[in-house]
Amino acid sequence: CRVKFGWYGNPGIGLSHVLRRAVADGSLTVEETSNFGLLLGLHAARLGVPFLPARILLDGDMPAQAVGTSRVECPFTGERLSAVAAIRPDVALIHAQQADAAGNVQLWGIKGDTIEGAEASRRVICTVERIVPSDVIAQSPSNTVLSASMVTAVALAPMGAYPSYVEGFYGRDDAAYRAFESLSRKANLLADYIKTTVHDPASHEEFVAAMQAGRNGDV
Amino acid sequence: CRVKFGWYGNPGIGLSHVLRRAVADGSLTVEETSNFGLLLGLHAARLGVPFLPARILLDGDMPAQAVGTSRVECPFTGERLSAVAAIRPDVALIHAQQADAAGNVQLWGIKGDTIEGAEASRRVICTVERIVPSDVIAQSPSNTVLSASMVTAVALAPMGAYPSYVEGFYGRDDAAYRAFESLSRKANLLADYIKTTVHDPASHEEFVAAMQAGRNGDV
Amino acid sequence: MSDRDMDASWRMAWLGAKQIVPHEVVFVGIGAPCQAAMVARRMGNDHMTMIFESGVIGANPDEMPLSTGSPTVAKGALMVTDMLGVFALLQRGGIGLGILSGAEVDAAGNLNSTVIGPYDQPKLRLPGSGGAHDIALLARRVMILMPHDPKRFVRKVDFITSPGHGAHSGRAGLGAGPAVLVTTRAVFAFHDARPVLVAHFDDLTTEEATQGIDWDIAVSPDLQRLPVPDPSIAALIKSFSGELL
Amino acid sequence: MSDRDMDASWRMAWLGAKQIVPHEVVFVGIGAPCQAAMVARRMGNDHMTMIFESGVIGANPDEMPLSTGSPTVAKGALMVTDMLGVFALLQRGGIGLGILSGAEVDAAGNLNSTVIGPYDQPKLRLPGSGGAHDIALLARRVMILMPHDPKRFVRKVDFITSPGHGAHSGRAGLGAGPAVLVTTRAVFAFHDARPVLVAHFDDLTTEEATQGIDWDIAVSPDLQRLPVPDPSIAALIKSFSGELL
Repeated sequence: CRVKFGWYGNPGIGLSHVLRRAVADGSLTVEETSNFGLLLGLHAARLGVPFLPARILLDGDMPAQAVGTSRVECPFTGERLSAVAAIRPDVALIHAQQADAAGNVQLWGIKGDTIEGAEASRRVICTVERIVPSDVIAQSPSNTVLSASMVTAVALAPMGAYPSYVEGFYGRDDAAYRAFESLSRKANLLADYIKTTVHDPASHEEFVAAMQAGRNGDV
Repeated sequence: CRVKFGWYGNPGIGLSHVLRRAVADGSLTVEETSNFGLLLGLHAARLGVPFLPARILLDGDMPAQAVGTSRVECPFTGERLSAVAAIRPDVALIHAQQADAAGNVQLWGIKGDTIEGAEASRRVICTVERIVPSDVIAQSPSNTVLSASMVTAVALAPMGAYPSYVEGFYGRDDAAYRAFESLSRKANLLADYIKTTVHDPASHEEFVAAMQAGRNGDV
Repeated sequence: MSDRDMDASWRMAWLGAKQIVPHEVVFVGIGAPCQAAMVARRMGNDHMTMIFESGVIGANPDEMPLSTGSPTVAKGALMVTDMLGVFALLQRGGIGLGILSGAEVDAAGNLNSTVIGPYDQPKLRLPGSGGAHDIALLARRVMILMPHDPKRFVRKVDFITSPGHGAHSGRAGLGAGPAVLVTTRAVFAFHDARPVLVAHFDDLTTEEATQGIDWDIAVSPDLQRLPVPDPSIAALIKSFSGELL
Repeated sequence: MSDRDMDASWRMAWLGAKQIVPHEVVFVGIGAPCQAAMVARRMGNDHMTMIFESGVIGANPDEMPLSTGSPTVAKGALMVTDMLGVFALLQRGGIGLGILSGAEVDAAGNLNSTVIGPYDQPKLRLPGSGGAHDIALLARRVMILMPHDPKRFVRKVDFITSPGHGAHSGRAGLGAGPAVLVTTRAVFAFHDARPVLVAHFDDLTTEEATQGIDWDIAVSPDLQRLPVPDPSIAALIKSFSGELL
């Protein structure tokens, strides 16, 4: 198993115990990069080119570990730059506020690199808080971030970002992230949590309820 | 005098008589590119790199005339690509709906390459339909396209996009563009028009009024 | 019938509209390309995606815009992004069809919209590529619209702005080039990089369909004679076409 | 005074906040960097621009966010763009100050946030660079925040995630690297790529200010002894700092 990331942890809380164990037992190979390196790889794929030049990933110990990074000389200035290879995922999984049945997706608020990642990918699967008619989409076309031709499938999944948040729908459940810090410390505790929250629930609603219960230590 | 453009004409109406005359009499040197070529040059400057790779400007007669285009080989795939040099204008002149006094600029509706061009430039001068308090800006931060640190100066200039339009403020005066087709056919007619609309008016308001009169042939 | 009637622009728009397949993602320019796409929408191709370079995706203008950024382009559109969003989609192969025109076309589908005469001493400076060069190379297929005006159908264009067959090297990542050329009279498909007359209106002869065009044009054995649409169609097209008839 | 009191995080936030100049454009990370920037805002630096990598520019969070994308980061912000907008600004030199931390720091200002131990056989895998590598290279100047925990001040970091002086080649287009290192006890300026003690709180001795740190540290002839701020300042900082004291 192989994973490429700029940062892998529990935001604002600490390192990922899952990553820590997987690296220690050799079950996971990491492709090192930085957040901007990852973003530029996705941006290259979004732009339809095999690489982009950059000023990062040439210094310190990152270059030696950064798979998909090479060098290129600027044909105009002669500057030495890094070349960041395009990252073209097979599929992007994203969550948004709303979409129409055709797959025009609307997302607002903090977007980070969601669109960069989606447009870089061969297929996009998008879950949404609600499905709306197309004329609702046309009322605020600047909120549309992916048009139907870019989206493979849309699925209704209310609370689908939980324990993260969706602007205008629900807040971020910081306590759930804190609870995950404890319950992910031991592999057996985590396995129990995954069984209870992911495998046991018979429906999306039960899944969300189990997630919400889990953060209170009710698992 | 030197000009670089992807397209230079009267949109939907025809060629530019000004460009036609200036090329014929040798007073203007054109740096040929395409709309995407121009955009990529600005995007390179916005990203802070001296060039970007692309799949255009390698075929037909454009490459021979496209100043600031070279070639680069992808260090990963070996693909032959064009290299589009960064375009870093000394100054960008843009118009938007509103800004606060600090220079946080809000623009909505069709944006084209306005932001790409502004962020590529060393300085940005922005005219706006209205100045608003900063807390109005903070009420819709997704409409902010340039933050104060990117903007050199903001100036109040209602009707500042005329004869083009500003979404939510006024429409596009297509008739003015049609009138310009006739009045720009002859250099002396155009000189009269520029005197009346640009040089004679004593204020911005008189300038706008003269422009509006000009499109009716009242000049 | 006068040449003027045979070469009314609504006829080219109608022929062009029929070449757009359902659900196709179409990069549209101002003028004839926009007109053809608008006709397609009104002929039942409800699910095509009309894209303007200003950043508008899923447009459905109610009148012919003068500019890709005109207010009517955004009105009723499903998505308004920026120019980079649209050209990124184009370069990564997400545009099915690009519709182009130009001042001159040759038999390989090369288009000139840059200069008439030598580049350095032009007889006439034209507005330049715009997005045409980019679309010609990067759209998965290209449709050329050119009114039946024989002096625009040349042996060799003065400047290859938008490469057709032969001028583009078929590198990976590029589209297939011109698939079809539509005039006010006829439809030509490109087979082996050469134009083949595949259809013309049935109110003119096969000779009239190519009259005055100084190309070697093959005629398809399956040549179609297309009925001129009902006058109500012409009226509909004219109703939103402004000055373009 | 106990080490615990001397090394309360609000002390580092207060010292860090004083390093931010008026109108400075500051790239802020989660935790101590964000805390210092928030203190600066509340100490009268109203016109600094706080930027989070999630795409928020001109932020003014009312509590310490856990994530750069937390709702409080957007609340009251002047601009919400995307991650590319922020990193583009960074790479074109538009960020005046980047504030960084890490698991280990050496005397050249190299930071490690990748692994403890050898890369291929780590004792502990850390979360990795995030934006730290990028900020270290591209911000015009860098401030490092590191609590006074001597085992984190090493001779040689196990992995240079964020290059300091020496490890980065000073190419055109890069920033000037670490300008200042702030702990819970003291402020070090980098002169000729080496840390110089320039200030410490006046409730501890100069020896205590660097106690246990196994570096060759010069002491500035203009060493400042900074008064510990009024307890109300500590209370203010604690009021928005959540679990970070």
